[in-house]
Amino acid sequence: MKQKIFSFVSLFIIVIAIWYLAALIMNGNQLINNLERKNQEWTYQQVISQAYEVKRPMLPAPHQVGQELIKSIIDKPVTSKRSLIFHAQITLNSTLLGFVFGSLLGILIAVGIVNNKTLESSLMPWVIASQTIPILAIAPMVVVVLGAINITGVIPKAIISMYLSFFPVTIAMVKGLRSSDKLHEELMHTYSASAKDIFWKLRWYSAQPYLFASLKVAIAAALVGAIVAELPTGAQGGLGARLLSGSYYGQTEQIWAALIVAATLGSILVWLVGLAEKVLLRRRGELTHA
Amino acid sequence: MSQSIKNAVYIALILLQVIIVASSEIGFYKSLPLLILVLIAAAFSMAMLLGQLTNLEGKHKSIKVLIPSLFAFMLLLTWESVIKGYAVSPILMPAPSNIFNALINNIPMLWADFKQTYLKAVLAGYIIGCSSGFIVAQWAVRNQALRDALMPLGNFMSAIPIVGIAPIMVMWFGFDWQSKAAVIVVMTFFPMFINTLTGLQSTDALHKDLMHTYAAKKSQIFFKNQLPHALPFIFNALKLNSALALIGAIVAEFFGTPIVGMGFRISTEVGRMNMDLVWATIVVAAIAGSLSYGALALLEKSLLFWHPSYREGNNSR
Amino acid sequence: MLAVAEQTTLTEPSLTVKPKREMISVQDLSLVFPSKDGDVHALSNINLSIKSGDFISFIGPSGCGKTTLLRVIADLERPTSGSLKVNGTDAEDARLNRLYGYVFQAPALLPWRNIKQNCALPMEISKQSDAHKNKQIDKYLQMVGLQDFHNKFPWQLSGGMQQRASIARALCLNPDLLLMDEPFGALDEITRDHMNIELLRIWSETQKTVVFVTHSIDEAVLLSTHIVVMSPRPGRILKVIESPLPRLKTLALRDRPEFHALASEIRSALAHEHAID
Amino acid sequence: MLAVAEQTTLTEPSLTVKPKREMISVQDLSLVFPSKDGDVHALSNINLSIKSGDFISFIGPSGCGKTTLLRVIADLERPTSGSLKVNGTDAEDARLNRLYGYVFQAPALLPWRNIKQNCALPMEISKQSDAHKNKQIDKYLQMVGLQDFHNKFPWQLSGGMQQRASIARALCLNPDLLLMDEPFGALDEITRDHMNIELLRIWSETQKTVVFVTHSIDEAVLLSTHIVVMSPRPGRILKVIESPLPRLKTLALRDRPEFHALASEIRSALAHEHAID
Amino acid sequence: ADKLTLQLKWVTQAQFAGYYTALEKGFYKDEGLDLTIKPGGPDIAPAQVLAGGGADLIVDWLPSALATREKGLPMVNIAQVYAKSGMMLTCLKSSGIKTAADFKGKTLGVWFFGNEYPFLSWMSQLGYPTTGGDDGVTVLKQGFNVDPIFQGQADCVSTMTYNEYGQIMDGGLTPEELVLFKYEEEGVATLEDGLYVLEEDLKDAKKVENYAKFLKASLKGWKWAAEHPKEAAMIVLEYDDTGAQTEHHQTRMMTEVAKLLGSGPEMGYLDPIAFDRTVDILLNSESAPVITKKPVNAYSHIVFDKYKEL
Ligand SMILES: Nc1ncnc2c1ncn2[C@@H]1O[C@H](COP(=O)(O)OP(=O)(O)OP(=O)(O)O)[C@@H](O)[C@H]1O
Ligand SMILES: Nc1ncnc2c1ncn2[C@@H]1O[C@H](COP(=O)(O)OP(=O)(O)OP(=O)(O)O)[C@@H](O)[C@H]1O
Ligand SMILES: Cc1ncc(C[n+]2csc(CCO)c2C)c(N)n1
Ligand SMILES: [Mg+2]
Ligand SMILES: [Mg+2]
Repeated sequence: MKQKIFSFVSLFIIVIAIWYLAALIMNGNQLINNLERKNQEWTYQQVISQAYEVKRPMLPAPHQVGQELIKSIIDKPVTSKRSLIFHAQITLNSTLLGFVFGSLLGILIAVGIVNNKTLESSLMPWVIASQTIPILAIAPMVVVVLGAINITGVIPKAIISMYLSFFPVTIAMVKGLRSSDKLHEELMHTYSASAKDIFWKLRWYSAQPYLFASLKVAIAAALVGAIVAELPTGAQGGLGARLLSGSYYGQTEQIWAALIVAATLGSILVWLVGLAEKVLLRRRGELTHA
Repeated sequence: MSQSIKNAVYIALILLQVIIVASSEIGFYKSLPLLILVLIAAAFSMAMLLGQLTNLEGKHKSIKVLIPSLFAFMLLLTWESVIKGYAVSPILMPAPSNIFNALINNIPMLWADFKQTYLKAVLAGYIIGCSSGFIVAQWAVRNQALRDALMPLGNFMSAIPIVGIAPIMVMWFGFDWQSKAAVIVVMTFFPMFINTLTGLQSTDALHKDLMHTYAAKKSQIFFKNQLPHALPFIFNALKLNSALALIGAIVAEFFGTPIVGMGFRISTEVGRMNMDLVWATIVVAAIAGSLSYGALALLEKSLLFWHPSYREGNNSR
Repeated sequence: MLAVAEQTTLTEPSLTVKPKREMISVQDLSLVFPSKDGDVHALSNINLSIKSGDFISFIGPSGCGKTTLLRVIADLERPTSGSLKVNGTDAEDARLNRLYGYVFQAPALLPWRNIKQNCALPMEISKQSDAHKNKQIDKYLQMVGLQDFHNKFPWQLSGGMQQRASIARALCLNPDLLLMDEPFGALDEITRDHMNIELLRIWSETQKTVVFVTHSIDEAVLLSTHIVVMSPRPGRILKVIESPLPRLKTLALRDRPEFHALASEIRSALAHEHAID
Repeated sequence: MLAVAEQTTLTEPSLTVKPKREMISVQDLSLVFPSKDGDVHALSNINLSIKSGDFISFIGPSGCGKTTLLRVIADLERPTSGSLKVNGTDAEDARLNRLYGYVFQAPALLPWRNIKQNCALPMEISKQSDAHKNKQIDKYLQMVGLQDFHNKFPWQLSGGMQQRASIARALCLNPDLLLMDEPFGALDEITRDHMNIELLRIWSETQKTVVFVTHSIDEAVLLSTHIVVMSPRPGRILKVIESPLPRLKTLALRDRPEFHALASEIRSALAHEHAID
Repeated sequence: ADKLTLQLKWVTQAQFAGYYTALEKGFYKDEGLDLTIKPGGPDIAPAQVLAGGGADLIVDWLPSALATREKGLPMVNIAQVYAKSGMMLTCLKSSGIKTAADFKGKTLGVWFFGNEYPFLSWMSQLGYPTTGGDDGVTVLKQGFNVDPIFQGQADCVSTMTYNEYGQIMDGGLTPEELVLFKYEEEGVATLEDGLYVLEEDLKDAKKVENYAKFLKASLKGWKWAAEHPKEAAMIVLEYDDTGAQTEHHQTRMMTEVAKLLGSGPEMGYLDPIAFDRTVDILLNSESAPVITKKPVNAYSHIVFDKYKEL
């Protein structure tokens, strides 16, 4: 554990250092360009001292983002529209809703595909093709069309989350449900076990490692879906709306702060799925093995 | 009733539906609501036919292609019927026939968009993203400390929403395809990393012991044992990423592009209410995505011939 | 542990053999594994009739098709040609009627279930009551000497212990037909003797039919009413030897000349085959 | 196939034993597998010395720690206490020097390599020339009777054939120390006899040290210079019996009284243990 | 009260201050209306929302409204709130651009999504192809912001007088470093924010009355907002759910927006001359035809007249 924390902290320090350096180079360059356009003299010293204070930095320095984070998380009550926690909550709602429905749908489709040949040959190619439809690109249209039939609020966002998160689950579950040991399949066959028994007593277990790996991808995808769906519905709150307005008003710190909160939220969600996985595997008695 | 008579009825019902759609006035479901029953019957018929075809699948290879095609045909027929029958505004949703026309009439433009988005941005980003994910994963699997450090970082990176990255990448890498490739790199890195890592760690305990007794070097363990074990996982990531990459490129084009590209086309034509062209571009994306996926699946099948899910014919079930 | 050997002799009087039905009948059965680099003729023109209550052992060199034949009977493999009846129906119906229990050559325990849960699996599937399940599991885990390990997971057991757990699992089901593929291959001699005696006792008490694959001639002689000697490439039956020994045997039998005579008959049949090979 | 038995007697004169070094020395070694529901004492206070050129068999009831002891020697398992030297160094160095070859209880073949490629694996790893590789593979696949199956994949072989392939794989490497965990457990008697003789021949010709786990008393007697009888819970050594038989034995030896005497000595040591249990 | 829904063209900002002010001050309620304002966003096409029935009224620009009408959605302008265009092309002096003649071979940032029509018409009038090369101009699809001009990725970017121009100032560029091309001054101005409804709604007297009431309350809101820019900005901030807007930005936007509004009693009246000028500009662009024929009945004064009667 100590070792883990040490590794993580050292990497964290390295990342911050690289970040400062990159900020210096990027913003410094921009600064130099500006000064040269105005035909002003400049020195490296001057550039270095100003690089972390430019108004529209290409890359805000960590402390600038940190200040923005403090301002929008700690200094504001969570009920305030200016609190990032408030917006994270909005995004979280649609993420979780979309994730739950997406995972269920994904598992359902996978079970159908594994158990029914007609479904496999007719549905599978279209499940795959469905993901090549850039839903993110047509998210605004989805929101509009759903709005036309009076579906508004959290549902359209959750639907987009769901659309993104069901696919990894389906693919992994199809593979996982088929990955059970040949010998175990035959064992169940000799018991003339029903499809239900084969599923619940064998395949479900062999699919679990695949399922959890995909749930981690799915929950991250659900978050992305929720955020994307918040873009077109612009002004109604959520981390996506923060990103948009930050971008629209050229407030780079605000974009980065929203990004970091989004990524932190995502990490926490992925971590929670990982935790669930560990608990389950321990119940299966497999973790002590490793 | 014998099966062939039944089948004839099924086919007749489907044809009837085709004729209704092709010859009726727009808005026919509004004037004759009961016509919808024919559509339902046709859908049911198609399901029955598909069920029978599945049973024949072993005999003819071509049926493998026929089934999804017929399925799609029914889907399109339903779509066309609903749009035409209820006179849905083409500004909301175009009918498949309109999309097809738009596709045929704009081939040079769509090709230019495809070149820009797929052949430049997607390929470059995909290759860089997948290979870097793979490389970092195979470092991480050898080094516990690196793994401990990279896992949370990787999780963190993967959770950064693409819509947040895209404007930054446009700012850093310019308007052309390079910024889209950069977005794809960020998007595809983590799925590849996590899958490869999981796969490399999934080696059978016995095989691990075997390599241990050979005092194999890390690189030997890697190439001779871990990598083959990891291949199913790696292909999972490759397939997932092939879809992600396309989406990534298209969405990134919303945040600034030269005026060509599939994402540019979609977002611009929505604004111009040319929904048929929007969907034609989506169709191109879907075809490109499905073809790349299919190619990967074929490659997987040939490399994983030994895997229980692909083993060639034996008599067991 | 070995005290049970005496018990078995006590139960002998109760041994009234039911009228014999044909349990398995195999006619002209062949099985080919197709493969790019030349087909493998795993079974060729097999003819065989097994009566209910028989204890049949298959013996033969490694790769001669013993496992394959057992798998065909269990409906795990479809023959390329020929016909097969199990208990009067085809193999599939027999399987669907849960007629048989199968012990695989490898233990095939589910890694996410502990030993007790693994034994419970087939009974769960055939929807038996919890009380019955527990009774059976306790009884047979005791028999195979794993009572103290019931809550361990498979990877916490040695190879032989896993094999014994898988035998207990099959016995718990109490099927009419037992198909066993080298069940005692991973056991030491003493444990194996014990298991042999137990198996004989169960077989005679319940009048099961047992089809048994072994590579031990002594074991085949000790257990079987009939011994089928097989030979490889293509897998075929060389000889079916009916045992002149009494149905219910004891370990002491091994010192008797009839025992040795039978063993050498088998040995020479096998050796003859090996020499040809 | 059996013609080789004669060959071995021909090579007997070349048998000049090298001066004996200590190959493996185990002192007060214990190994505990910790577990939520009570630790398992797999090995307890093991003391053992194996000289180079010895052929040591471990025999004992299932679960007594034979595999675990072999794994400790192979540096696959770390002892909880006690010390261990292999060829004068610690187990890890011995492994890193590729001193030994290990035959696992299960075949452990890689499914994506055919039989030939599987045998080539350890030689690839120790960077041997292609010519040498091919020569070795041909020689040993021939020996185990799989020459016709060299381009089949593991799942296309029977259990016994897979086991033989894994033996060939270990022999190809020609290590000084051979660690074998029930290598012939899945073989029929005749094939097993053949393999026993071949192993004896290789051992004496190349003056290897062999540490061998078996559950067949006859096999232990036929092969070994020393027999280690073990007992379970906790796993410990009951007795180390030095064989009075000549180093290089033939199958004919099995009919001799010394053979039977030794076998019953082992059997009674084991039975004693079982009775206690 | 009768329910009405208004779909905006963009996110909550002072560009729409009049509606928010009227809502906040209860002007709609006074007219017996229950108004819902739906903010827009970068990829929301208000016309689509109108077609789908998600809104009764929308705020849109005339060029895209006319283009949509030609695509088959019968939408009609019922009032024109902005009398003047706020669009400009803002160029760096250092790029060597002094007049429109210098655009050749330069890279220009343009907003798409229906906002590109005025630009395309202008370039067409100038005779510059927009496909790049030395004879034409290279067009970039400008993202949400004006970054390209800071990073030297474009020589000119599109700006609105009331928004992006201010951001360029904030970003550290000074008016001396810039050259401005206002569409108004170049003679290519098209009508911007107006109110649109479906044509069939105008056949319904009840709806027309409600729209008139809506217009009345909205214009009252706009007048108040124009006179109290600071307070109006605060009201807008109140309604901004993202919490990202700043007082400074919105006050400046309100001040600039006030300059574009119609004035006096004619506020909200669609001047047919201005309409025809927009149509002419759009029709004259041969290379990039936005509309192909003169629109008929694309605007109606029936609601405005009704409002005057109220
Ligand atoms: N990974 C493990 N975790 C916990 N217990 C273990 C583990 N491996 C082995 N054991 C226990 O250690 C003991 C010795 O096991 P081992 O495999 O050495 O037996 P063995 O003598 O090889 O038996 P067999 O002849 O059946 O193969 C057994 O009781 C077993 O349950
Ligand atoms: N799935 C398969 N594909 C191809 N060939 C196979 C397959 N399974 C078995 N064989 C071949 O069939 C033959 C018989 O195999 P089988 O497993 O029945 O032998 P066995 O008598 O059980 O041998 P053992 O005693 O070694 O277990 C072997 O030659 C083997 O190579
Ligand atoms: C993608 C995108 N499209 C347009 C604008 C510019 N914009 C913002 S508000 C407005 C007027 C219409 O409400 C215009 C043209 C932008 N910044 N980003
Ligand atoms: Mg077998
Ligand atoms: Mg063992």
